[in-house]
Amino acid sequence: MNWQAHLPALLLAVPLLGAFATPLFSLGGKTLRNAWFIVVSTFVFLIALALWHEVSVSGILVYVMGGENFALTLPSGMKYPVRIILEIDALSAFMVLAGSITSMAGAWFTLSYMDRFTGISRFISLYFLLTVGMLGMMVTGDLFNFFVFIEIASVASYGLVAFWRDKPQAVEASFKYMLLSQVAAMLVLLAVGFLYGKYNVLNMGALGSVMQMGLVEKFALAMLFSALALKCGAFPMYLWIPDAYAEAPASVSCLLVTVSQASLYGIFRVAFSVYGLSMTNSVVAWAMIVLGLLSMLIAVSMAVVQHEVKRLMSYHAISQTGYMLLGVGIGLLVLADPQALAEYGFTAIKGGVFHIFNHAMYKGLLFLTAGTLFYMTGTRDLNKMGGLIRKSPITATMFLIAAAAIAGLPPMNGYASKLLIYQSSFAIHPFITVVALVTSVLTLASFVKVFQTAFLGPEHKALVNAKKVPATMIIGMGMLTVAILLLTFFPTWALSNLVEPAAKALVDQAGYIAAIMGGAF
Amino acid sequence: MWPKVVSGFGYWDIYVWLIFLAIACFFTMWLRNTGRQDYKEGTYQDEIYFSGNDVPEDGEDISVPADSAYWGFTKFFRPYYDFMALFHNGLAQDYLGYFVVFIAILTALIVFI
Amino acid sequence: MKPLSVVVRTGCDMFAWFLVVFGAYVIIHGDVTPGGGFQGGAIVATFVALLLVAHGGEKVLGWIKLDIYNGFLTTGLLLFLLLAFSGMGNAFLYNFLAVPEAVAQAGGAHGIIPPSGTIALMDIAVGLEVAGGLTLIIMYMFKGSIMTNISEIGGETGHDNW
Amino acid sequence: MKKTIFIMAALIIAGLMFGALDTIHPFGQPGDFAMDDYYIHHALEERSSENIVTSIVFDYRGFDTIGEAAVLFTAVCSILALFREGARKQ
Amino acid sequence: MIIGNLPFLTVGILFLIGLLAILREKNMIKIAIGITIIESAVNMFLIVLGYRLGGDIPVHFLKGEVDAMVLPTPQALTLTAIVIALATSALMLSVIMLLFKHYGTLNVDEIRRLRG
Repeated sequence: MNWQAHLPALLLAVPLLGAFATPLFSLGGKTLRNAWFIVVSTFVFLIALALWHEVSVSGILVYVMGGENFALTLPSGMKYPVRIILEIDALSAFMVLAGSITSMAGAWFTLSYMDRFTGISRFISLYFLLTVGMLGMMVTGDLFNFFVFIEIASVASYGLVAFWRDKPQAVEASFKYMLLSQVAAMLVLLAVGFLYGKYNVLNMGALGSVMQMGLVEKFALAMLFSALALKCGAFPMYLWIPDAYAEAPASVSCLLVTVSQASLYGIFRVAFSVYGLSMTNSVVAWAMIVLGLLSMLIAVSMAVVQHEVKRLMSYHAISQTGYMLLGVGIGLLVLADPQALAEYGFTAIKGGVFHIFNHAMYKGLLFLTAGTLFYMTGTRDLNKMGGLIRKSPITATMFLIAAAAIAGLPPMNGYASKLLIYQSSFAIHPFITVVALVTSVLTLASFVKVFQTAFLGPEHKALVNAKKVPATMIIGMGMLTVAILLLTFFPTWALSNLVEPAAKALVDQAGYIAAIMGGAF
Repeated sequence: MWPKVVSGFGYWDIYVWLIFLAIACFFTMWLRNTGRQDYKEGTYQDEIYFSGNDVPEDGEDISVPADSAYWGFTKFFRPYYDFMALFHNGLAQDYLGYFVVFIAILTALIVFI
Repeated sequence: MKPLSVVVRTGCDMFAWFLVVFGAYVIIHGDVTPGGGFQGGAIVATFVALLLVAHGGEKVLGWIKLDIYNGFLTTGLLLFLLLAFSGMGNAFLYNFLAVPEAVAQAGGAHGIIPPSGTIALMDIAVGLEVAGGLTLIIMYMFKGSIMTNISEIGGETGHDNW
Repeated sequence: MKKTIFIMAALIIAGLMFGALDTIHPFGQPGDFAMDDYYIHHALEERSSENIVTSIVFDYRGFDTIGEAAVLFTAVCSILALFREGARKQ
Repeated sequence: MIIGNLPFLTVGILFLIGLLAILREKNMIKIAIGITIIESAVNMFLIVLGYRLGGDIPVHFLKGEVDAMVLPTPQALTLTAIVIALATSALMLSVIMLLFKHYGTLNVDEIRRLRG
């Protein structure tokens, strides 16, 4: 038995075991509990790495849950799969890698950051479950299973956002998030019901092979798209994001960013692999482009005037999501046209997909540095900060790296992905590029503001006794910094080994279907 | 529709940028060295000029708060931000309402186009 | 919550135990009759809800050791995962104990384990989990409702208003 | 004013949904149910489980059930974390 | 046609009621109930999808004379969805309890400290 084949199941089973066994380990005291937390997070990261390697070597992996043979997708004599199938193509592996890195970094960060509070064993369980939900959304090949993982991630994040329940704002943010997110989740389930009722199939690949556009399919598409757009924070529905991200503990915000990316992945999966070429009009593609532009511009304009550091960063998270929607939307627009796809569509998809990884890294790092500022000063208000570079130069350096990356300053990885989007969006209309550039400029402006007010300037009297930053928090931030620097200095490697297979997998609907349905399609 | 734009050297070349940065650093250092030669560290030249007044002890009194950053920008876009404050009004049901309106528009577009 | 009248209390005392037995029945026979782990677990959890309504909360909080239900929850979940991992020879979650019906009819089933294999065992695991989990939810929500002042009870610092 | 627009939107959604619901399949006559047919015919002989729903829940779609148990566990954890005793103020 | 599809129509009406409840009601508990109604609508939708005329329950042990069974998958899905709905309702009610403790009101319009 070769163990590599079981990696997809282990990827989800190990963090689940971590979550379920945390109450047991926390009986053994703080050290054992923390060790368990770190060991499991690291193990998940290693599994994700091995999985990514396996996928890049041997193509799409499928794993039949509970089947006699994990590779046998269709039982004998059946047209469609009857069991839940995990299907991991290059895009899923890519997302899983991003998610597991942020999860691990957040775990290290949590150790000292949350040390002062009670209920940490519950926190760790919820953190693992959030990781499970996120990874599950990325690897599953079954629509109903996707819904279940959305719910795991959502419920865990409700609990984690409200974890500081002595603070009214945290509970309020959790409530608003819950209200919107529950409705969205029910819409996803409704759409699953519609598709099931029409085709009696729940597998995404099998659904893609039988899809014929009709009223039911269109309705289901609209439901899935709008619900997942809410979860990832597109323009008119992003309003829960600043609340939830800003009020959650910093390591949770770091992970929540990636959870939103998982919803984005859901949109891409539905639009490309389930519907794909059978879509009869380009409404969804234009919706993605328009939503991307609006969320970019409006969120960044809101971010410029914020004076609370995590709220500011949350608005940036929304505006960066706009870039991904824009890039992949352009790709979807020209999906049916091979020439345009080769000319600029594929570049746009590459840019959008690369931006997901970059965004997960630098936004996670920014949230962690915001948490560090909060840890040091006890406040999140930028008006009350100043001169903190003297207290912790290492945090300032990491913040600078992340801020340069998010603003798309030339040597950083953020610029590499943005450049791809600029280049390709120019082919649709120059106006789109102008909006993207203006967004980038405003992003830079607001991060200059944060750096100037928080780190530079004279030292405040009130902050003389600011706390020292513990080593584990620096380790957590350091992991993400290393990831950013690696992507910065080896962009060619990252593009050809990480991003291009992922973008190819996204475009290749037939390949996704064939992995499930065999050569029949 | 529009002519394709390519930047010339592939997508991205980190080394070109690093060389560019090195040159930029060199120029910056050069510019810095052309400054006043009679500057000495630790003398009266280091002191802050605060319109002739005494410099306050607490750094908070002489630092620019974040709210004051980009004052002109905010002032110019005041009507826009007033409108945005109506949009982000904190009412959970309005958020739900925007969501519902969005679904309605999108569904109608997808179904009828 | 105030205790209800003596008639209600006596009735609830009697029926509460029947509910546990009935829940256990539903859990154990999940693979044969309608029902299963979730339904049975929910029925078992009604036990505490009924006592809570009849006798009032403070009394029931004194009677019940929440650690036991925590134990149920964790045991059920870990048992479930253990069963899922045991099938790893073929695939995660593989039903490695199941006996095909033809063999089972001919007496080929193994002893006390039902021929449906892990289906029945997972039923029990989930039943334990749901019973424990729902009871914990009920009890903690009740405890939350008598927490008069949050800021006094959870006086934790570090996340005060900015 | 705002409320009216929202309610209009809800009515539009419901109207489109009625249309979509009406075209799935006539009530009581599902068109193609190959997947369910497999369960109906194979659940008993493969897994000797009399209750087909249970065999789907715990075997064929067992992974959903793990997720479901995880959701319940998540809710329990969240509620326990929300109503935790907390350290008393010194 | 529409009379034959009455169960589907009911699903739509239930969904609409839930949607209107969460858009119109001011009391947070009622909003939670609205979400529960939407959940019920979706669960009912799944069950309705699986019904076959003249079908019997999908349990061999108790099956009657009829040969056809209703489709079992929607029932399994509904089972999962119900437990998820239960978990989220419990959590939502807990959060509302905490909100009531913090803000002293159940009116959703007064829960607006986070804005801008």
